[in-house]
Amino acid sequence: MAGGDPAMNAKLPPSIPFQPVDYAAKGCHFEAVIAPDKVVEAAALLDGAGFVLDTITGVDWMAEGQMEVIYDFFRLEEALRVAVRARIPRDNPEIATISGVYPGANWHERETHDFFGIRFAGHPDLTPFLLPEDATYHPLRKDFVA
Amino acid sequence: MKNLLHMLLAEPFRLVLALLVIMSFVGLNAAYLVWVERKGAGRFQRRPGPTEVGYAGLIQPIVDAIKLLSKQLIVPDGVDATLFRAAPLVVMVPSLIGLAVIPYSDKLVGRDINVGLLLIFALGSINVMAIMLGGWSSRNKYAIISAARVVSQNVAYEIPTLLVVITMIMVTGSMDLNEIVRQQAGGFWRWNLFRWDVNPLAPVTFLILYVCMLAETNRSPFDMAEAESELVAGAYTEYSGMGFGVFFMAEYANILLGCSVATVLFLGGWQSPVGIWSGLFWFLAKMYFLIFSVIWIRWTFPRTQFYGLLNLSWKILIPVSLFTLILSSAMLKIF
Amino acid sequence: MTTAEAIPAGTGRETFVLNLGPQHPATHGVLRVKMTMDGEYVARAEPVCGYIHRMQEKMGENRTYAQFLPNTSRIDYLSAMTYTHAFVGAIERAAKLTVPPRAEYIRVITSELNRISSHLVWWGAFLLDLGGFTPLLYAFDDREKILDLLEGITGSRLTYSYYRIGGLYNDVDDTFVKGTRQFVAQMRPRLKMYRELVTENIILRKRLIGIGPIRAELCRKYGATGPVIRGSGVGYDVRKIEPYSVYPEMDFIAPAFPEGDSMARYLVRMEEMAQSLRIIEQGLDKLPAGPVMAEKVPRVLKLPAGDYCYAVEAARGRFAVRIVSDGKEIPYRVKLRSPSLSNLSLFEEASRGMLLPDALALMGSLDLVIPDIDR
Amino acid sequence: MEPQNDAQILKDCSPYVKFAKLDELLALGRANSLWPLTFGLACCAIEMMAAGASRFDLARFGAEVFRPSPRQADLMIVAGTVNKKMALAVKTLYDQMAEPKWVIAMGNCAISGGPFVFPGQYAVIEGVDKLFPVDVYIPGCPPRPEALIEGLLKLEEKLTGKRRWPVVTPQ
Repeated sequence: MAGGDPAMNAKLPPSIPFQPVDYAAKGCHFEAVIAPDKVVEAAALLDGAGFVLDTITGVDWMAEGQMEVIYDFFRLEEALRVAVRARIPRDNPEIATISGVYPGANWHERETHDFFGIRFAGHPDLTPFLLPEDATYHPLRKDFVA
Repeated sequence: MKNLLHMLLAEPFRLVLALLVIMSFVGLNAAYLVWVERKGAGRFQRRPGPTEVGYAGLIQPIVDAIKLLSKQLIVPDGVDATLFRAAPLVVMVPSLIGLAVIPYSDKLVGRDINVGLLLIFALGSINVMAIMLGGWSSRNKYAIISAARVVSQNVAYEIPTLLVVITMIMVTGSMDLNEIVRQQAGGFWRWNLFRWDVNPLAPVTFLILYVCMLAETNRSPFDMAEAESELVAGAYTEYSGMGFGVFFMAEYANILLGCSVATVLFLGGWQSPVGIWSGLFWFLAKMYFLIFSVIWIRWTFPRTQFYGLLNLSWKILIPVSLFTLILSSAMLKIF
Repeated sequence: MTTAEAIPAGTGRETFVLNLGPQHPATHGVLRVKMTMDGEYVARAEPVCGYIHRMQEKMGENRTYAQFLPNTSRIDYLSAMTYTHAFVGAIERAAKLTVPPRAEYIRVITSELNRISSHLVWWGAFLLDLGGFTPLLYAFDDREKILDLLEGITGSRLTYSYYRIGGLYNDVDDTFVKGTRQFVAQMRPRLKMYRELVTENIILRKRLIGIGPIRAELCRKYGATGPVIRGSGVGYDVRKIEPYSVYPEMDFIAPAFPEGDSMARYLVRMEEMAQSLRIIEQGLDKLPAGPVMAEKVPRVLKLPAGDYCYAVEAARGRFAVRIVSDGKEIPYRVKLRSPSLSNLSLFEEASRGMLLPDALALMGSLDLVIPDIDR
Repeated sequence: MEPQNDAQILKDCSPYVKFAKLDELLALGRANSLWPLTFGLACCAIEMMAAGASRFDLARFGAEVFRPSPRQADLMIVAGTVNKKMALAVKTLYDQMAEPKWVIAMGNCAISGGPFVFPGQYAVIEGVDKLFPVDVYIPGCPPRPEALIEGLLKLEEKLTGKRRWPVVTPQ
């Protein structure tokens, strides 16, 4: 961790490699790129530091053959937004669920599974959330054709 | 011989006539109370209400009836067809019978019997049975919840109602409705509502009867049976066309009966409040005033919670009405 | 009396599934709730979403930024202004556009007008859930006045698309300013009347006080924001914590009530309407002259590659937009973080063991807009 | 004798045979008592509520009795987008309504899918008339409450053959 406002730095769990981001230009204070297997650990640390899970989303980087999962967090007491990113291979998109840490992640992960086909290992119920019950397609993949 | 002829011809004829008059009276009232309700609700809500169908929407109820009559009657698959069809037929019965013994004026009464009050309350719960039957036979979960609610609500509110009625029977010493009205002659201070001498809590007793009447007719704020935002249309969910129309009418017929009984028991029936020109007019005026207040309450208050409704009955209304019963019997014994 | 003990396993008590919705008067749209009922007690309520999924995020990926703008007012159609604000805010942030101060003030004024109209619809619909029909019509009556004002400047009653990238579609006129002042003057006594007529009604209080308590920790775990978390005593408001536009210059409070029950959420929204009136008044007082559109907004807008976020306080809570750009005219990914989704997600846990009407009162107090959940 | 079709026979008989006016009476009854289903899907539902509220007041035409149960409703106002997940439910609701029944497609989404149609779309039904017959289409996104009232008058006109108010053309 380098730079940024020291008061904000103190609020962040030190073991996650957060990098400061220009808030005025990006709308986010810190970002960290972590290995996919560290997601649950990071979520637990952020939960302990009093962060709220904003949302979970995916981005399909088809050209690079990767899927990115972005976890957004914010704090209730002051303006401090952090994003945690993890990249997983596109042909086998699987990442651990954080719904055990944040129960609110349940629906966000189901939605991300709907849209991108990212499997959240250990998720209690990955049935389609916004798509019809029998949907097998993942519309927000870049190679999706209706 | 003449007596026999009277018994065989005149009396049945009179009864049939009375029944016909009452049926048309109930029908007309149910239809036009809907109009009053819709128009009144409009006024309460700063809008005109029905205006286009006839002058001030006066033909609206007739048009609604035509439409309901011409709608398809659906008996859904899986319902208990006999009970499902029977329920709307049963629901109107108690109010029709009850209205036959109500004295509208000194002479204008369908059947002047000396146990009129008993008759009304003996048959009064049939309409609840009908709603329960309708709800139960519909094989619809909302309808079944509604049926269960109706029964427990009715059980809870029948008790204070009857306690009040027993109090009134003790006070008046009669179950003959016309006799009860006759006792209240001479001006509004002679009404049972103000009989302080035998029942110091008479206005409270009236209030209990009024609240129970609201609850037994499933009117807001006690409209648990047809709690629209919870149970879709409650017990009537599966009824279409006139099946629903009859339930709808029965609601108003029951309000009519309830308000009539309250008028007779407490507000002096057809007696004039000033002591002169007693007659039908006063009965109707008092009854329609009560009905208007029922409509007024519906468009003003939100619905109570179900346990709130039961608590009100078991914890407040029943003890209070029991207390008034004991109090007035003590007063009668002492004075 | 409000909660039943959890049903012990193997007691032989029978439960049944009650399917609430997708068409049910209490779900305010096409939400479906699969309720496992034990009599009238809710053993488990599982919301099923997606009945009005409209591909908003997919549409973001196949049209330009300006073309996606009308969609933003159709996500949460009751607070269309704030949603558009988040979207144009993210783009302005990325393209480094400076919005003229007059435009910012008008944005705040219209957003707050929109917030009041949204809360009015909630208020009416919530009372409808509780069986009171008349407040809905009073609320709509007042709402029509707001819609008249907004229609005068935007041309639309519901889906405004009034904010444009770099400013506004057009300037406000004197009629709007005068009309808004008049509205503020009218609305204050109306709020007082609502308080006296409805909030202090004994039946309403009995139905709301102590019903559906939600702890602040539960809100945090589920990401619930807006009036829901403020009704649990946490004064989190994006306008205060992460200020945007000209909100820092406004004097207002983010009302918070610590009880956490349905009544607290009710009171938060009622108080918010009063606060919004204050903001509108200040905005009108401070309204500067000048243009309403930034100079040099590029015709063909291309954002530099990267991620851009913008969060606003919509009527239902925190709404955030995340735009992922790869430097083309068309965004690579548009993520819409809707408040209703997070607010509803705690319903399953919060409603356990409640009576059906209480559970519906709780659901009403969350103020859901279903297309906002399904997007 | 040459064969005649039914219409011809009716025409020949018409001076001598008068048909009862029952149909007209029923049509009048139905047209003036259109009870809509409480069924809102999206944005248009808010305008539908606004049409029922004080300023516009559907009650004037006897159409404010919003019935939550499809069995008691005469009119389904499809107010909003129907997507593939919802389509079956909408169809079921239509089937549950008692005959005679009518449908108003309110708003562009219900007419054609509206703004949510694009090449490669995967969710919305492009018009509810793909599911069941529609009587009146009201365009707009969302249509104004006045438009809904106009649609209702159009439906009445369809039922009775007479228009209640003359059409006002904008100046």
